[in-house]
Amino acid sequence: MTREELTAFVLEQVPDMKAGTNKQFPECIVNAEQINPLAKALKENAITKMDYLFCETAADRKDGFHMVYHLTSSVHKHNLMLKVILTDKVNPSIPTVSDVWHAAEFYEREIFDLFGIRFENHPNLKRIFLEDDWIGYPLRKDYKDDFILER
Amino acid sequence: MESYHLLTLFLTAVVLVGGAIIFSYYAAPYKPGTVKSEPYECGIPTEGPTWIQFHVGYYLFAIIYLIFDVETVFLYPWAVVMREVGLSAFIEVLIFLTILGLGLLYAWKKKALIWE
Amino acid sequence: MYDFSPFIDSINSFFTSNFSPFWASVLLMLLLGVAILAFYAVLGLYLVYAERKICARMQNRIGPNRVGPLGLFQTIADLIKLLLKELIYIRNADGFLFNIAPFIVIVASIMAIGSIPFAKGLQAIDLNIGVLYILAISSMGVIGVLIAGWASNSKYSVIGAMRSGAQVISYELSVGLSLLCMIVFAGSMQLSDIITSQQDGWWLFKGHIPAFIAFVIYLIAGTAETNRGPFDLAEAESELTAGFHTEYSGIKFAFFFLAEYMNMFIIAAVATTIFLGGWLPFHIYNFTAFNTVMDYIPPVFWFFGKTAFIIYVMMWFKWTFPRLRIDQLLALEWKYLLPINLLNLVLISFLTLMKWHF
Amino acid sequence: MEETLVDIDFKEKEEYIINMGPQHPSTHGVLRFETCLQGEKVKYIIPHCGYIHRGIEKMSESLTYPQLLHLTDRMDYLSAHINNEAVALCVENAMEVEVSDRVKYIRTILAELSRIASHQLWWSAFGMDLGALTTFFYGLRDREKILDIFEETTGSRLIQSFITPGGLMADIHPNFQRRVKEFITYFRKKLPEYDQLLTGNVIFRERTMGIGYMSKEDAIDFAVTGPSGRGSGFQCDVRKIAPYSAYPFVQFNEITYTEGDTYHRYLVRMKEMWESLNILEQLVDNIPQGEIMLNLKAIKAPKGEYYQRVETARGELGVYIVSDGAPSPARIKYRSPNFSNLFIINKISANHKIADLVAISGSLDLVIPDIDR
Repeated sequence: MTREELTAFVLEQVPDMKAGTNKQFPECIVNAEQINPLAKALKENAITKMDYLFCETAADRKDGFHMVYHLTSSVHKHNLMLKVILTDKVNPSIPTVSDVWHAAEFYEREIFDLFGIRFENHPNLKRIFLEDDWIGYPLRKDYKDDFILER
Repeated sequence: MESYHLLTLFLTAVVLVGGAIIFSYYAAPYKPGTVKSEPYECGIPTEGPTWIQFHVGYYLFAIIYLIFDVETVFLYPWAVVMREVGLSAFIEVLIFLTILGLGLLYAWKKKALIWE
Repeated sequence: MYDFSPFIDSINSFFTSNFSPFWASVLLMLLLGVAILAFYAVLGLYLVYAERKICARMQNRIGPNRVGPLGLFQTIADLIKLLLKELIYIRNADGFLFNIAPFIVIVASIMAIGSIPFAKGLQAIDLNIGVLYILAISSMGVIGVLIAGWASNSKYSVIGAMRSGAQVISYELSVGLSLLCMIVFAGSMQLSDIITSQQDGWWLFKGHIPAFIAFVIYLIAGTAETNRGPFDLAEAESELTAGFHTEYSGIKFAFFFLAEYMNMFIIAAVATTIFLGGWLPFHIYNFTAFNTVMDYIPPVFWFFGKTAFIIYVMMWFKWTFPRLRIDQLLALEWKYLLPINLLNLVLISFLTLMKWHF
Repeated sequence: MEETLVDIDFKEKEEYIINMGPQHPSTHGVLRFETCLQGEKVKYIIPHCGYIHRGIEKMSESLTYPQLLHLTDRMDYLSAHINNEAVALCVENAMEVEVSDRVKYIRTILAELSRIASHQLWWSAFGMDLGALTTFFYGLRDREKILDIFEETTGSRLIQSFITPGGLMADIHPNFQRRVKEFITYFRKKLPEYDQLLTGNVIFRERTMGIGYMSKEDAIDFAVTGPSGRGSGFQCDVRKIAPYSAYPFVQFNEITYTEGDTYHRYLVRMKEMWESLNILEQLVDNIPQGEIMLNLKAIKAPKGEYYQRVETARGELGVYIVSDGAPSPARIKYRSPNFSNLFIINKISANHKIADLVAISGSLDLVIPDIDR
């Protein structure tokens, strides 16, 4: 499917979707509560068949946390980028997609570990790299600890 | 004379091991520590008891072995006199080995030889 | 020629004529002990050296070459290092059993070595049930391994010990049965008698194909019984780090290490004695000139040459094959080797009955 | 009587937990498998990682693009060139510049050499995992040849930092082409030796065939890429899906098998070494002339989000850069192949023996610093 068709498909599922500006992949910005049904639709629909989540990550931006999902289809080979902007910068939370793609379970644990974004209904939301009693979430821009050198 | 030799061999072995350990005990440093005396498990403290009821598979083989080993012990005297006794010994052992083979077949069919 | 019995007898008579009977036997015991100890130590050290050199050859390496010429003293240096290493005390280990285990493995191997005939008359004990004695004594070693693994209170050790137990008792059967085949041929269990029965040809050649089958089975089962690769499941360093001797350090570890090499030597020596004619030279039927030349080579050389060859084959196995898994290992024994062995035994007794062997 | 009953109940529930790692010969690094055993059988595995988490992503946020490049070598240190290339390509795409063909060719040759070197080391270590100790020395002997070529051109053997945004650190050594060609003929002769030593061995086949089955659906679902995914029939070779550098210019096959067991994951890597040699042969004689470094004023990505996928020796490496137009990235994310490949291990090795667990984790070819980053 082409860029336009994919965007149209997402628009059909999520009417209030906003198109992003990324040149590389078709980019769709959706709301947090829409992500799980949209993911299911994208995966299960035969014309999209986005069965391979190759990257899921977050970024700490001025307007909130950007959750980014890079999807591709192992059959049709088309790519799609979903973005969710979480405006709550203290206790961000978003539904999990780990029931759709298994790989997301571990990406989300990593994001939880480093950004502190809670994933609702995640089967095993624990820190993955850092110790369980670590204070703070290191990849947030406002993270401080005694070991960071000021430049 | 020869009866002493067995004892000599035994004593030699004990002296070798005991002597070396005693030498090492005095010659080597000895600095025990709480972490050092932990059993090795890749740097993680052992969880749960080590000495548990172990898997039955190991014991099953031990039991089959026991049966077969006792049977093979019976074969040793036969093997020595086989040449002199001749045909009757051969027929007897044929019957014996058939029964033994059937036993193995039975264990095989009962899936006792499959490791779980 | 090269009969050692007059030499041994002369030592005996020298002591009995010069000392009181009590002191004579004490001194003789001492002499034997020192001789065995020296032999054992030298053999152990140089088997380790040989393995290092051989595996280095197979792996495009040089191997030990710094301590002494060609690294000949490397293992001695290692021994000194191990003697001076700390014996680490393991908390919660069963102290008594933990310490007794190295004794058992070494006692088993030394007592087995005592009954091996190195040359005519050069044998510490020549029992009339020699084969049975060696089997019984060498199978004692597994008790040491089991105790070592169990007493360490480490999970790797317990698994290693359990594996070793299941493995060694299984292969014990095949070792016993394949030796039994040769006893049927030789009609005796005394090791010196078995060698004498091979004056006109080794059993490996005299016994046709069944003897060869028995020999191959013996080699496989013998390798498995010494816990060596590809059957080294008890220590399996990539799975159980070091298996049953994970917790042993210093000289106590060295004894397990040593016992492994000595068991390998025993297996090879028994194979030599029973299948390859022990210290007897290689003869070709009716080729007198060749046979006379062969006779001039001392029997000790023949014995150690053959043993070294079998040890080399066993090392070759270890350095080329991947390790088996426990279920494959037991299936190999119970589903292949044991039935083949039982049939082979029938075949051999039939051959003996018909007097079809040479 | 009641007491004993309770006791038996407790015994049955009791789990025999063994820790494989962090200090264990079979994990090739500091990774911990919390393994629950029943006899010799594995009931479940919980992987624990993070023992060498260095926060490369956090560190990169305060470094300029040429500086953060040096951290990428330390992730998957066995395909350092390919990691560098990923960042370099991502930044170049962001800046909308294109390097000369000469740079593309050299980058691809270096990448394929490091792929071979990585597979050689994997082959050596995999043999060791299975108990065949000799493979280690055979593999490392041949790997030395590649490291020598690297050393001559880049100045270092393991972590080279040679490929930078805008081109290469330096031109290739005059001997480079000759030595690569020598290596191709040398290694073509040595590869059959590998097969003789391990692939054809009966014990090896028994140990690996049918062990650790991973279906294609599982591979896609868990995002298992690289040779491990291709062993299950997942066509995930980024060199084919989204060609970069000089890959559009060369002919090569994507090796896939549908069986999905340990043996076929092994075969994929063995065949890939042949394919890499073919790619090298096509490229090494035809390196065109050209600039080795673009003349750029400042290396920084303009405002925006950029993603670059490359194929390392272990699978798909993704670099995701969020830039504000500053000299250093606002956020850089490495989608490392090993991180995704690791977590399928619980699924594919449950109900196998503990010895199979070692074989399976070996066949996934994990490099721990890449998981932890």
